Amino acid sequence: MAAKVQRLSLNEAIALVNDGDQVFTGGWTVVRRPMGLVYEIVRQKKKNLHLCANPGGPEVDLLIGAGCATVGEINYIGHEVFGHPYNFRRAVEKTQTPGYRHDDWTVQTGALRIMAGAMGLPFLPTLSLKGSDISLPGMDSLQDLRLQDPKLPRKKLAVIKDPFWEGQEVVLVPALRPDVCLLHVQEVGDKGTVRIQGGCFLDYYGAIASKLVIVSAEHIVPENQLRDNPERNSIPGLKVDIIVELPYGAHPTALFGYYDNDPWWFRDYLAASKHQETFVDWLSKWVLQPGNHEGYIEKLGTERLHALQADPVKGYNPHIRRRLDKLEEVGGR
Amino acid sequence: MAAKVQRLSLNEAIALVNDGDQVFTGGWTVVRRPMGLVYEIVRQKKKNLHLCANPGGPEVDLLIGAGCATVGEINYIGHEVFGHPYNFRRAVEKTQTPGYRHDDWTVQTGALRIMAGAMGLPFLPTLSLKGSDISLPGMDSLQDLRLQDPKLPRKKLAVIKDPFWEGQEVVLVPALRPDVCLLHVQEVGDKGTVRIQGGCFLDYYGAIASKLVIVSAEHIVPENQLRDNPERNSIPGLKVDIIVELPYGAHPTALFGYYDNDPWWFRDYLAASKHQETFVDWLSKWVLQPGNHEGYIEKLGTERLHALQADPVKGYNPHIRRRLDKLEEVGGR
Amino acid sequence: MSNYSRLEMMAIAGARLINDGEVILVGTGLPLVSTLLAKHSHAPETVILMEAGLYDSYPQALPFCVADARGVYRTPWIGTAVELMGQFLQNKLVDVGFLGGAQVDRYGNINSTVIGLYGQPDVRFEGSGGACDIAVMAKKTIIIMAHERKRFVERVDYLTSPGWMVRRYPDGKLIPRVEAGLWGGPYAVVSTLGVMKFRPQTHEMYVESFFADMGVTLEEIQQNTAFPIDVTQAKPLESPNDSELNVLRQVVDPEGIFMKY
Amino acid sequence: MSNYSRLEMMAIAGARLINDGEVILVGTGLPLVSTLLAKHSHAPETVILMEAGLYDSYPQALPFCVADARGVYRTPWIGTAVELMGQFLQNKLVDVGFLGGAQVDRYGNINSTVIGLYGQPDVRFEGSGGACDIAVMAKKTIIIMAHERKRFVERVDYLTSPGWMVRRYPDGKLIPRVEAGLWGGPYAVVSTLGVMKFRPQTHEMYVESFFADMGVTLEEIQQNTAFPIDVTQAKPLESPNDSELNVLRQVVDPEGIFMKY
Repeated sequence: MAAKVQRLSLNEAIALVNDGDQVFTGGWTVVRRPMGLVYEIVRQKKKNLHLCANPGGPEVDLLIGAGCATVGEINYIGHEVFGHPYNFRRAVEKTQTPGYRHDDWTVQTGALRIMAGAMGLPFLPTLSLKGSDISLPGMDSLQDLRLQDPKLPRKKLAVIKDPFWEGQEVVLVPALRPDVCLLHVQEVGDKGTVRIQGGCFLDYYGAIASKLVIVSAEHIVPENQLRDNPERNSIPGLKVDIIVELPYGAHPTALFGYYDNDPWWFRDYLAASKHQETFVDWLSKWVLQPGNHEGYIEKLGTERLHALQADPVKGYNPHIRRRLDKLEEVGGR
Repeated sequence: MAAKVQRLSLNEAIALVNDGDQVFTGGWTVVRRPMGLVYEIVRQKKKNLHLCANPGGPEVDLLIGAGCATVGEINYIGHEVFGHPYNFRRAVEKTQTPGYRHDDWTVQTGALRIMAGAMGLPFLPTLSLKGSDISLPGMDSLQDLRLQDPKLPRKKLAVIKDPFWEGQEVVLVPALRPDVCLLHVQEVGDKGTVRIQGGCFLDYYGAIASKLVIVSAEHIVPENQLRDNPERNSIPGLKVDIIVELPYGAHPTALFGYYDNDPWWFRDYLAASKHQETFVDWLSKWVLQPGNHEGYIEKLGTERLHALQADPVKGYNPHIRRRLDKLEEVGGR
Repeated sequence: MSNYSRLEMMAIAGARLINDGEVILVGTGLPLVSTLLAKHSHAPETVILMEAGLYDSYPQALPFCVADARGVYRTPWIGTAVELMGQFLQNKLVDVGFLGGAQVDRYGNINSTVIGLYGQPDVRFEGSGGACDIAVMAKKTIIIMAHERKRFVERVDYLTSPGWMVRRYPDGKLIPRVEAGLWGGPYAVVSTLGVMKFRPQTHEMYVESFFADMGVTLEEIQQNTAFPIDVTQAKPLESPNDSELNVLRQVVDPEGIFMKY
Repeated sequence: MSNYSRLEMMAIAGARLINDGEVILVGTGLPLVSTLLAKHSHAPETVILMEAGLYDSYPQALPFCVADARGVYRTPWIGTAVELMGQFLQNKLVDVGFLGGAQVDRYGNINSTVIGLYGQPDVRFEGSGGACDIAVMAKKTIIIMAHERKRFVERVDYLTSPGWMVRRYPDGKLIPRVEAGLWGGPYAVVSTLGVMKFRPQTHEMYVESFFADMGVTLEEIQQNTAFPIDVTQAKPLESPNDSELNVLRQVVDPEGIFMKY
């Protein structure tokens, strides 16, 4: 049966995420991440999440820092040029008994893994990984968990010989089969059709591969309106379960046509996340105390939101300065 | 290096196709087939072509009937509800030494095979084919050619056990690696960007998988114009080698937004193709004697072309009657 | 006699097997006619997919093929066979596959490839298209075809689309569907004479209902079926109502392309 | 002293390695700065790809990451990592992969994962992203990174992106790249001191040119390289011309995000 799309509040939507769930987050590094959904995961104190962003950005660093995640199968965690993922670093550096276990992948193999999940296949082949430490069983940091945790494949990868053509060695990578897919997009129809601008990244595959799909959007629009231009729609409603209207739901990451990256957020977050104590303060001040998404947006303030506003044609804000070491102040409390 | 797109005449473009080439034709059954390019293949008397349409329509039946094709790896050849593919039938029915050898596939596995080619992979896995005669080595009609013809995979398929999850049996299907991809589309930019309306089918994969890509289009347009809406573009110019402006290049198949299927063509073709002699007459009258594409369009005549014209919003002609047994006459000579 | 044809009765019987809200992957011709009839009457929330890439199609005019612009118009999204067949179908998102065929056997195995020997056929058909994929991977399949002795056969000449007894790889021995690792399976066969289903245990075809009001008898079904078929539970099929006939004739196939009025 | 920085010289040296018309898959930061400099000067037909899905990007403002709207604006087509990395790159359509890294060894193997032991690292970096894929599958790779002894190492702590001596599966023994079935390979390393290439036979790194006009000496390069490096063929690199400096400063990175003016 086609999923009956339900329109829920942010709180109701994230209440459907269970402790221990494997969670795919849409977007790419510092662009179009489902930050509003992720903040609410932190507020609802979800535990033992198994993350599979491809690649991960501030949403992953945040979930690790807030103690929500115990496993990640991810090719990259970072804030791109803004700075380093200090929560992630702290969780794995020189740690005897890490609270977070990290399995390294690559962009291509991560893409193929979520695509395999979308295809209902147990694996897909790749020519990548050959020659890298990433491929070695001795470098498989989840090896001891593989036969215990049913959300993990029994092996990290397998190698077979091509039986059809030149006989080269081909690497097989296992499917990702997330429980939950979290996306933030520009528009979603009231029956679940998703329209994304400026690049879909792997959001489509995450939606088709995951058991529960939660989409937050700047606007929920009448489905008929989206049917005027089917070529511009990105994800069919077939697999969308929950829709949430959430303006600024990707902040501080960029949303094509709506708002740009928030350099002030990254400056503050990077400074705070260098130490656990200052990060806990930051989390309290920016995520917990505001109480909900409206409180968070209120706290950012209109002046700051205005400073981030994108040119609707260019997709970004052509005036914003992004160099953190010379950042000038703007409003916001 | 990025392909330097060349704008050629139809004659020059098809002169680049060699006897024995493996040829992928874009479109789907009776929709958006590269008929103008295929007619020119017949005029230039290409031989021993190896076809891999997915699925095949009148363009494949025509190439078989005209004696241009000796091998096909195809899931379906037909004219949908218009009628049966008599040239194909005649080529394989009760024939001791067929001039055309047919290998049966399915829509899904054919799609995966051309996708494997696009991915540079020797194969892709599938859960389809299990339980069907199509999967059996004893039903592999090309088995005797497989170790001789380098354009054929050594085996039709292979079966392996999933090493990662439930351990189910998975079928591997070999890549298709065409020499030439022939497409007809609504618009192509002067640097090769392709914009298709009404469904891309497998044209994108055919282009990325093939060594030489020839695109005919109703209109060649300035590339900058297509950059206004990148989301609406279907194939990047990276792999497009040759572009040909060819109005009505998909006739008698339908082109979304431009023209509908031509029922008069199908009525005449079906009647003629029932026998080799009448088909040869048809071919002479409709393909060879007109001499070139302009002659063919001229022969169709303006009244007939007008009768096929599509509603630009609906994409099809809402007035045309398609029931062949009650077809009324229209102009055309 | 009735004021409707066996073709119409068949299309209507097929439509009645579709439940509202199902995701249905449908072939051209009678499967599409039945599905559109259901969509226009009791099952408006049906999500109609076609293998060429069409998604949630709700055509205003009858598509002539699974890639027809009529099926594209005002769909909310357009895919390709990679998404429709390689993802939605393979990832078990399709509730119903709706197929035609040239031959069917008692286990719902379908042949749409050849009559005679595969290597030197007496008659060559168009081939599987997506039928094999759909029969392998839909959660259930509905088959619709004319009821003739040469079509309802003891053994299909070529097993294109697996039913309940399928080919073992690589030796071709017939084994139960589940042993080959397949889910789904044939749910019903709709013919010009009645509606057949399959026994839960043996997966053999039996007659569930027949077109009694059109003069069809159970003997006629047996005579037109080349394998023994159980008719002991067969009930007369409810006659088409005016609404069904009106929608079929005026909305779904007004030209009579398939219904041949 | 010169009126330009080593960072600028490095970006310019990187740009000069790009030939017009090449298809180049590029990472954020210095690789992108060099590539845009080439695109805005001697190599306008370069096709710039980024792993998030950006195709033929020609940004009017410097993208901050490989998914930045600045890189999307007026591209002719948008893909995803499936097409860019799983198709174009894997199908050998990418001429040049342009990468950064934390450590490199004499064979051009790159580490962008950890310093120290992988299981208990002293420093953890962001990870491969697409770097490993690009190093494995581009027709050639250019590496750009600061020239320090702790970065130009005898042996990388973790082999993220394979160069000329790579890991054998599954035992991890170092074997020549071709024996692992890989095509492509490192073409050059651009550093804050000069440009290194690799010997055709041994695939060992040597100094091809150095920033002599900035006071860089061959001894300085050797001191900042933790493995023996051949400097006997090193030539002074041609100084940046005004056009290169102008384009870099006024068009490519006017904010000094990477060039840190």
